Amino acid sequence: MAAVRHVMEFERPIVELERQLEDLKRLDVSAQPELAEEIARLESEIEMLKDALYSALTPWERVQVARHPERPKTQDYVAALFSEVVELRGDRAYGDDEAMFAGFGTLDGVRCVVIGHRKGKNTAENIRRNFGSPHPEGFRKARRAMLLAEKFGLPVVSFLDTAGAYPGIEAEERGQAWAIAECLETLAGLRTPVVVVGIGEGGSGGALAIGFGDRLIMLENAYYSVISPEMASLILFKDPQHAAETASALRLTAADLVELGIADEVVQEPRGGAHRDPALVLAAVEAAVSRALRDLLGVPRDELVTRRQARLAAIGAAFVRE
Amino acid sequence: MAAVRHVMEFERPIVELERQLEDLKRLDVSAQPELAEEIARLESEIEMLKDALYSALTPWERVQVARHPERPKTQDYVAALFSEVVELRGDRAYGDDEAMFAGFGTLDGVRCVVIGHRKGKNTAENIRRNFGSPHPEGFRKARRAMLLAEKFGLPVVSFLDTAGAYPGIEAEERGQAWAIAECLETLAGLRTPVVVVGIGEGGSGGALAIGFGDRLIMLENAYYSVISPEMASLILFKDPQHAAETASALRLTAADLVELGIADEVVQEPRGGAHRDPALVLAAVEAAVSRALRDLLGVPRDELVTRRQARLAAIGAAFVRE
Amino acid sequence: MPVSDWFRAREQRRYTVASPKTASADLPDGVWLKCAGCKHTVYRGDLEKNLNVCPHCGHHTELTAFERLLALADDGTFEETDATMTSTDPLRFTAAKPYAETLAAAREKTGLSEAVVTGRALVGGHPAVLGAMDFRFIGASMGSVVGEKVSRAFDRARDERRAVVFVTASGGARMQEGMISLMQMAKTAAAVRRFSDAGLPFVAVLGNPTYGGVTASFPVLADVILAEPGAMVGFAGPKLVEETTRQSLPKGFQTAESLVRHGFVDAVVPRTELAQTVARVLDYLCAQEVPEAAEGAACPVPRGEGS
Amino acid sequence: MPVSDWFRAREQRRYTVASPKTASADLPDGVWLKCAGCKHTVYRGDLEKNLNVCPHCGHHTELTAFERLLALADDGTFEETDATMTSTDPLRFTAAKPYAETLAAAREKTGLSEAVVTGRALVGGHPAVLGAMDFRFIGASMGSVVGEKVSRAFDRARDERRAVVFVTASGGARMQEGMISLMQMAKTAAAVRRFSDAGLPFVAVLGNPTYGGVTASFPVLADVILAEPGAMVGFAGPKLVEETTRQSLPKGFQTAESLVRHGFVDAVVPRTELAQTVARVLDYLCAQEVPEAAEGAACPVPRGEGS
Ligand SMILES: [Zn+2]
Ligand SMILES: [Zn+2]
Repeated sequence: MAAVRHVMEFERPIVELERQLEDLKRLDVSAQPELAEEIARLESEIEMLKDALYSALTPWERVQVARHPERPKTQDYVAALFSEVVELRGDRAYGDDEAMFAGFGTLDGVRCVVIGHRKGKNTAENIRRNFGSPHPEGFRKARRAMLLAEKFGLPVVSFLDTAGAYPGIEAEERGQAWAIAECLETLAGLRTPVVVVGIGEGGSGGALAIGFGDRLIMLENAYYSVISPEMASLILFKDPQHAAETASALRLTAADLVELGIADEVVQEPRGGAHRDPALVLAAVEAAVSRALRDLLGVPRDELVTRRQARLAAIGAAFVRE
Repeated sequence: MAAVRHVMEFERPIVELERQLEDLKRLDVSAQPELAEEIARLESEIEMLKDALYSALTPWERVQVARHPERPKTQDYVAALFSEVVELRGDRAYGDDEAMFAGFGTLDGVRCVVIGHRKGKNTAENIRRNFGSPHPEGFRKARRAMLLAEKFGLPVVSFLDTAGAYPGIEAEERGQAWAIAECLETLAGLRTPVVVVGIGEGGSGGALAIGFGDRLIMLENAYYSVISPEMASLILFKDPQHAAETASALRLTAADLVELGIADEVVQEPRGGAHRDPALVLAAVEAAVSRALRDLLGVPRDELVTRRQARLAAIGAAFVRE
Repeated sequence: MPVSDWFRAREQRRYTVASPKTASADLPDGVWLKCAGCKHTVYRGDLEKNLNVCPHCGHHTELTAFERLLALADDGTFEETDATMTSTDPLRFTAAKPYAETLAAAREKTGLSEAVVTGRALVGGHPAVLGAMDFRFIGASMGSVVGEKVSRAFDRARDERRAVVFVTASGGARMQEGMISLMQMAKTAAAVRRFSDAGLPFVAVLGNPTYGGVTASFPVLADVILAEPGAMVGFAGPKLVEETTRQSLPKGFQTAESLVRHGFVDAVVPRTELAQTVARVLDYLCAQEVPEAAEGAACPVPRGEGS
Repeated sequence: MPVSDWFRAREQRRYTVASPKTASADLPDGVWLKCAGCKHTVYRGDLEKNLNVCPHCGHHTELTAFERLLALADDGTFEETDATMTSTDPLRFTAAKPYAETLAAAREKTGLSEAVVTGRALVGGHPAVLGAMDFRFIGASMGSVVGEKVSRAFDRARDERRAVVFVTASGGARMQEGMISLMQMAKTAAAVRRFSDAGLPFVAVLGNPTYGGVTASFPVLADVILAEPGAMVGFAGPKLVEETTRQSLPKGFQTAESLVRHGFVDAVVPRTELAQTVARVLDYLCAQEVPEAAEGAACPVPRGEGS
């Protein structure tokens, strides 16, 4: 298990108990025999509390886990799942957006095009990668990679992890909405398999631009939402403090998405979140993606697109009344 | 005939004689009977000189005529030849380049997509239009218009009048070479007729980007060249003063282009250049374009592209020895 | 009789005239209104006759979806489709206020079943599917019904080989339907893709305001994009941009006029010239001057109408 | 034996090894050279073994076309095509200096017939058509011969279903062939279009320098664009840009590294890793993992080789 530095709000009670436990352990047990019992009791309580807490995370708590800074990032998945990686850069029009990864990689012997939002692992990297929020050129780079995949018959594997497309002045001026829409149109008709993995944040249109296809695999604590819980709270309650409530209302968890017919599969995370045992999660995701790819590589291209479009057409159709 | 303000270098001797003629006419003829004779003689000399000068313009003189500021511009052709014009703007990625026109227009009942370099008619307009030298977004706008033409089965009419693609810092940084190459690739396979009219300057890659197709109609004094005569002089002679010589050597006139198998047709200009009688030239170009369109609209799309590519493939092929 | 006239005559016989159920429902009762652009007092009748464009300063005031559609369609040719479609509240959303109540209030206020109105019409004689969004209906946000109606509109146009003309005005995706709403962006973009692959023409008109998941899905995929004067159009709203970047916004930021300069909109067209401009654009996009189009020819005689 | 090995063995039997006729012809006779990048004195043999990359600072010195091709091709697989093609001086160009003399001098100096060398080879086991330009030959400018050889290279690759790998280095179009040269831009772009429409892969390597009509035609249409470290690449030359704009050029202007940042190049690859990187890229572009490709499958067994 990796040592975890960042503590989430809802973990504070546990951390407090763990601190007390450390204090107790520092005392002289031989002088106070009842102390050993106290320590054992506290240890067991902590375990029970952890089980209780982590086994029933609320949607808002899951959002926090999804945003945990030590959570495995797209670059971790690329490095762990793929060999022979070649990065592709640039949109051939304006720039290379480091908030978006694009490249080739080989997973279990299958050559793929890989795309994904790319957050940093520290402040310097986050600044360079704009905290994983792409500008239009990021989406245009992803679109270029999708078209290469189609042209050369390679499946696409996409990793979602963004708070959203960047809401900046220049991003708007260079056509954020246009860049996203063009990705959607391209994905909708792309004649090659597309496997999407929600690994962390799935923030609105910026996630969706590379976030649908023939399979949607969600990590247990990844979220995918039309709007951030905070923003929804601000709009609905004129107050950002109701995020926990809106997080529940928005139905943004992996389990919700399966129930709504949007996601296909949930990859379980270790207790406490993916950052507690990245290797385990990386292996589980690799297995899931590999299965999905092998399923999809057998489907004729036209059939693939027909199915993908039918699946999209069905979303929401069950909830209208004429 | 329109009143012409701008005098070209090689016209100076005529202008000097005309000034002398005016002086003579201001004298009292009744006092000096031989004066009338002198005036008549000078008038006839001027006419002969004009005939001689304008009927045998050197290539370098034609380049100056092609650049004459009062020469009809793309916007004059659009206004005169086309009805029901709708301008299309923007490259859908970065900007709208006013050095490039794109739009719909109807010529003799044929609905077309129209593109063309757009110089200004005065300094203010020239600054806005960057003197007709496009940035990458200009070429990308033209390419968008070409693709619309193909999608909706409209022929393309293109007007060439540029000193060249703009050699600026930002133009380079936004991929001038890439934007031009993408136009070339698009035009090479465009499944709709493309009629190109050289109306003034045809400066290198910036002209070529919208400058080849199924017909190339050249105005008599329009030029089309791989490099400007001045730049060629600078490179070959380390001195810009040999432009007249390089203009001849480069074989850049309308007549040269026909001889080299690159242009199909030359539209004659009135004595002195198109600016001396724009209406005449506009009508002649309209007739030529209309004929070309009606010829080409009968050719099946595949055949059109095959012929265009064969024509390109032949250029230069006759001049290689294996 | 030219084909277009024949069409017009034929369609006029067949189509019922949909009346604007709710025109001006939002306007105050007073006969005189104050223009938000120039503060002039304007006679309400004059404003309405001028498509809610101020005769003094040209300011474009909101129009209802029906007002927009009837202004675009050739007289008497508009026939609504999917008129009664409503949402069943897929998430049982109750945060702050139950979504069911929000929906009921919007229906009550507007007389509409949802935020978009679609239908068949002729536009300048061209068979088209028309759509318009109504900002009064929960900010014309896109949920399952808007997504479904937009998708059906494009599929119907494809089946009947009609052009599509769509007027937008929306705050974005409808929060209260969560991920169902977000996915409508992909669903409508997929519908445009199917439509566009069939070689048919799509003209979008961006009205004020158009934002978020609506901008970033179907309208900007149009072949020709027009916008109304002064319309605010973008992905992220200006307030969010200002708060995120802590920069003051440039003059004209996200206005239709600046979108033309930035290369994303073909023309800003005053509402009073819109029908004519759209018709003229369709004249080109439906012309097919190059005959050997085999597949993908736009706007021939629509199939399935002879029945 | 995997198919790629079988290919390698087969092609090795069949192809003759073209020797670098003129390697190092330009280098001074001295055994020691001074690096233009770091001013270190470098042993000529060391430099050549390292593909003219300075072992001290990594500075990339010019390579001849043959040196480039042999560094990219699998050992012993390169077979030159169109080796003897020369220009007949279409314009009878004599300004400043007769073009015929310029050509003769270039041939003499380089031992090449023209500024580009093309041929068949295997690259990482993949059947390919390779091309490389030789800057020593009139600045590797593109006239009728370069245009014809480039076009034939793409057409040959299309006919034989091979990948294309092209290394550029050029000052642009060849002035002395006037409009014939300019039109080679369109001609080569058309060849790429035909090739690309067949679904085959094209990898370009932009060497130092690549400018003008060469940059703006075939190489930048590649599926994947690599560049050599420090390579200067652009449309207009830096001097012209400086003179036209009267601005000082930004640091790194038009370098391969800045082209990556500006979105036009996928990667800057040191020459010593180039063959491996190109081979790896071709592994992907020739993979066709999705089987139902019917048309457009890349790099299957080449046709017409069994004869
Ligand atoms: Zn007003
Ligand atoms: Zn060195």
